[in-house]
Amino acid sequence: MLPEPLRDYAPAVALEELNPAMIVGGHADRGEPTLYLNPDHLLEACQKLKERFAFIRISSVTAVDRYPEEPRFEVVYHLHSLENNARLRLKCQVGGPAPAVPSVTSVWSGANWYEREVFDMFGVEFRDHPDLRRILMPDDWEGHPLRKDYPTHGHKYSYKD
Amino acid sequence: MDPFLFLLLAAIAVICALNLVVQTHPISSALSLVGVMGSLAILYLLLGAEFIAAAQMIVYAGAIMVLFIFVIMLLNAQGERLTRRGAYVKIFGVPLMALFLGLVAFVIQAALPRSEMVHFGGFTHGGPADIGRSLFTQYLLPFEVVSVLILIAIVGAIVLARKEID
Amino acid sequence: MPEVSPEISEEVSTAGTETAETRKRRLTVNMGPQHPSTHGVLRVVIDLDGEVITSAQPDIGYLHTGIEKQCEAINWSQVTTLTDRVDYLANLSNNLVYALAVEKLIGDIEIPPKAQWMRVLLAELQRISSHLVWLGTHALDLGAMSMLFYCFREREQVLKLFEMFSGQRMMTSYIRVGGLALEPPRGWHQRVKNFVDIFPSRIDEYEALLEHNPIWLERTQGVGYISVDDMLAEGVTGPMIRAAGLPWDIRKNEPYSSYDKFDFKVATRTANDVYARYQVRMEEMRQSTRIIQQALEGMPEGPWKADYQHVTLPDREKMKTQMEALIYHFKIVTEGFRVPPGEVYQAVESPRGEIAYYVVSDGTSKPYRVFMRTPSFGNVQSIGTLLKGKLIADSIASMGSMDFVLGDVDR
Amino acid sequence: MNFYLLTLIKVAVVAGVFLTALAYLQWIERKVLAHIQLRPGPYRVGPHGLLQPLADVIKLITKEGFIPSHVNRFFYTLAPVLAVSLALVSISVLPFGPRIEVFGIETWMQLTDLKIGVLFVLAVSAVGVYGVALAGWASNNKYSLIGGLRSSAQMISYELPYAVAIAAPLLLLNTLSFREIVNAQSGYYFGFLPRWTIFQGPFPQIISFLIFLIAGFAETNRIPFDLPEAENELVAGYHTEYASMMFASFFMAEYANMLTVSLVATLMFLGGWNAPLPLPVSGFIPTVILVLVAAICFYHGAQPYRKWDRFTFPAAGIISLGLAAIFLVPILQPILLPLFWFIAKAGILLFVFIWIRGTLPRFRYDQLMHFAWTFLFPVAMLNLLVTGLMVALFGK
Amino acid sequence: MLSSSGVPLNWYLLLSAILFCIGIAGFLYRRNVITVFMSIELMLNAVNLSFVTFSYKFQQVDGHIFTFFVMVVAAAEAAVGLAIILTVFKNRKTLQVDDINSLKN
Repeated sequence: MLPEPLRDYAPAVALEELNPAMIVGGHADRGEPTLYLNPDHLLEACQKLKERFAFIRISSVTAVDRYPEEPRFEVVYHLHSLENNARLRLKCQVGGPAPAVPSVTSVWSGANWYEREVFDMFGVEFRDHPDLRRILMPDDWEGHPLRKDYPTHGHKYSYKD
Repeated sequence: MDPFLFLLLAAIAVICALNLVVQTHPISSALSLVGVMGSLAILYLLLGAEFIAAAQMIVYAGAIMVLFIFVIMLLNAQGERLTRRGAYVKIFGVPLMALFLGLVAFVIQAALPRSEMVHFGGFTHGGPADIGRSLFTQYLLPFEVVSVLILIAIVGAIVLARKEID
Repeated sequence: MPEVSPEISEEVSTAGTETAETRKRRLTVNMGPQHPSTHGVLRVVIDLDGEVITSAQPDIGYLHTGIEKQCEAINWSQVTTLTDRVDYLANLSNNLVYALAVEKLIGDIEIPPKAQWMRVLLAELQRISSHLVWLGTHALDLGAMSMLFYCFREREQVLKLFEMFSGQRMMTSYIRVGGLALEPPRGWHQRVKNFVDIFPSRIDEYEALLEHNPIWLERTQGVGYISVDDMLAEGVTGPMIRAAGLPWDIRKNEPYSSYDKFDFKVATRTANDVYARYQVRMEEMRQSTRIIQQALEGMPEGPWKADYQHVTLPDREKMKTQMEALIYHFKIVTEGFRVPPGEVYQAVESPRGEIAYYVVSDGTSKPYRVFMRTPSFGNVQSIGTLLKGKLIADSIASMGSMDFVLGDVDR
Repeated sequence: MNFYLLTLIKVAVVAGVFLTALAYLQWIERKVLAHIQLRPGPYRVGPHGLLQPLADVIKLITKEGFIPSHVNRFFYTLAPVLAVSLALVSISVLPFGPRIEVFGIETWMQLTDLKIGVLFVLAVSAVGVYGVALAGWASNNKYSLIGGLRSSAQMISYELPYAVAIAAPLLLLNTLSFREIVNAQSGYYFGFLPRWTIFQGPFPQIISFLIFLIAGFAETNRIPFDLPEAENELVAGYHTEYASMMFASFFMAEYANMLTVSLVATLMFLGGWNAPLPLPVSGFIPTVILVLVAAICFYHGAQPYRKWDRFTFPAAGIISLGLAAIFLVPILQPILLPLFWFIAKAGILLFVFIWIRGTLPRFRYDQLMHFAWTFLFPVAMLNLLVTGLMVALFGK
Repeated sequence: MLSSSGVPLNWYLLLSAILFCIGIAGFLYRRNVITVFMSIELMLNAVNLSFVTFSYKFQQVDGHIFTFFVMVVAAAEAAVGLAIILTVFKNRKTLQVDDINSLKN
């Protein structure tokens, strides 16, 4: 069931028609439409949005850690349509000991590095990602720095040979 | 002055030539050969062959040997390993070589009058003008044939090198 | 540019399946992280087949400073100084996008027109200075070393302007949430006017030096092609994409900070090569000059920061005379202001492309999450596609035409 | 006077002047480049940085001569020696002026005149590749090796147009001795146009002059042909691994080559020490120029921009006034005038070298080779053929 | 024999013979194909010296001409020979003459 502010928003309506289980929530806070998607239907929804509503660019992929709530991670996608000059935010909530969402690199190849960064910083797995490894931190780094339970200061690290 | 200069250059030439054979790394050998060529160029000058001396430096030392060094660097050639055949040459070859050298020396000594001396300036027709005159009159046909040969060599070299590029 | 010791490793691939016919010289060249032409600590692993690049794999993270993590530990107002450090050649654009994002979160804050005009002016000055650095170093990469000095001559003037109003040449932190940090000093506008008066003739000078030079044309024209679709897919933004003929400029498409009140053209070219990117940047510098002129002429009178006592610091006079103002000053300085909960995504056009901050607030005086979508990150991601199938000798010109800043990539 | 003693004195004078000129050439290059790039250049050591070369030499000599452990020691040390000695040796056949008489001794302003002087210069420049190639190879470093390989290929390629460009004027002049080359260019057409090879009939050699200069840039590895040491691609090319005096040797070799190319171009194409105008007029030109220089110096001295300008500029002005006076002394004129014209012409060519470095970008490697083989060499050959034809048809 | 201003003609010929023998020795003894090639060049040089010496003796320029032709042939030979060496090295990855003993693999 679509939340109130998104009743007239065409992409949301279209996705809802496609599959009622796809959208689990949403809002249009400060004029920015946001859809909460079910991770299982993420790829399907992305494909639809890209084809039907010309969201040909993925501007960024990032995540927010809602620790200690559960599910704790929100993976955030910012889509951009040059044709309609519109932006759209998608969110997937994941949690558990091994959080994972499907990778959208098959839809937008530019999501590659952003998903690597989220993996590096938050430890969220992206299924079917072509090259999922750390991007900013060293390969043998332990922990995921942008998690809320990771200390801002005082982390000790020694380089391995 | 002349004998001193000759002996010095001859010594350099022989030492460089020996070094060419003894050194294991091709770059060392190539530079020794350049040394031989340089000293020979000066000996040519003593014999009055000015043009040949310059050509020796420009063509031999400046082009052919640079090509050698270029190839050695390109292939990153390392020092070689000697095989058994090399040892044979060492055992039997050296005495035989000495024999051959002695024979040639004997023939030279016997065939030429010993008193004939080379003086610097004793032959003054080795300048570019004289060479050019001979080359374009008496030796015109060989000259043209040689230019065709060079053309063939260029084409051949390009064909051979092409093969590995494609 | 410091010359540092080379890091190059080379290995002939020894794949066993190759036959004598198909065996070719295959090299893996490791360019960087310390190489004079990668402009920072970027490492690119290049596989070569002869002279042709078969694959290029950029490796980043050598300049990772954890700015996003640090933002979560400090006040909303303190973050401004960190944004300077993200893209140190376009710090005012970063200040601007952060300020805009937080103002959008606060919602009912009204930025006075003078502050908006000043923001536009500063962002355009910043664009000029950033493009000048690019032009100088790019020309230096191709061997024209005098260009560097000519470009830095003008950049020096811009930096002097920055120093004049903020006391800092590069890390200005001048655009704050709610307006500006200070009022520009007396005579500053005159200095800016002097600069924009002479600057177009200087652009002509650069063009005269480069565009009539056959070597420059030969090294840039037809070099570094990458298709528009690839660029859009890989997340390339900014002058690169405009040089391919797509007139996408956030200043026009999603106007912010009263850009819609200015008259300027979006520079585009269609050749989609290094030369077109150069032309686009030159044209952008001209347009920026136009914008600055308009901003100077139409500079509105009025306050230079919002009258919003919960966020902006009160005037010195008020603080000394009014108890209430003193309390707000004390609260903002010690504890920081609070921002209503919510999330926004704000994009602006930086000299390098789309720079966007995604800011999440949980209602406290510290940001819950600040995500920086930096243009260089997307641009550098496309290096693999850009270099593939090109000559190794062109890689420096191609990568240079991207104008990436490694601080912007790694954050 | 004893031939050997005289030669020794000449060698000492030439070596001293040449090496000092090399050091100051570097100072001039830095100054000119700096002024092109809107900076003052060397300024601290001595007035206007005039003692900077001395400071550089002291610094480079006292610096530790560091030899990396992974190099081939023998060739690593041999390469700079080879480079610098081969670069310096061609000066021995170049004349600087006509036959002069000093204290009753008649001599030429030249160390020795070879009948095949031009060939000698060509031979030395052909062998000059070894220094660079060996340095690149012996450093045992990929960047150096690529630099060495590039430079060998580049120098061999540009050797051809270089030699062919020299050959064309030789057809007009019909000699290989530099003395006779200059003598054959003396005199004037219509009383004012000098008979330099770039103007000489039946076929003026302007094209080969330009080809010679371009190939000369490539032979000396200077921008736009400085691929062997392209610092933005190969760090520093073949001298990446060198330090202190060995590093400086390569620079000395580069400047010596530059000087040699300029001198040869002056001798072959610009009439050597022959004045551009007939005598009564040209005799006063140096004086006029020097007086102008002195006037400029006094003007700047009167309006000092910096503290010391009040003293340095007038001092320089007085020196140039003195020189202007010396140029008017009739006994000295036969010595000084040729020398002045020779240095002036070579100096202009050197300035062009530096000027180009300050302005042009660098070629890409394939473009550079393409340029040599598909443009420079055919044009040089065509020029040679046309010259030969013209000489055969309209020659003396 | 040592006069103050001349060198016996024989010495030049002897030097030529010595260099030639060293060239033969190198040709037989060395196993690197490039060095073998260089030994051939050394022999050619030795012969050139003889030509020039005889040219002096007979006061004719013909020996020089012959030397000139030898140089030209050597240049052609070097170009083709080095191209062959390059090709061989690409295919066999060796420069040892002993390993290059078959026409086909």
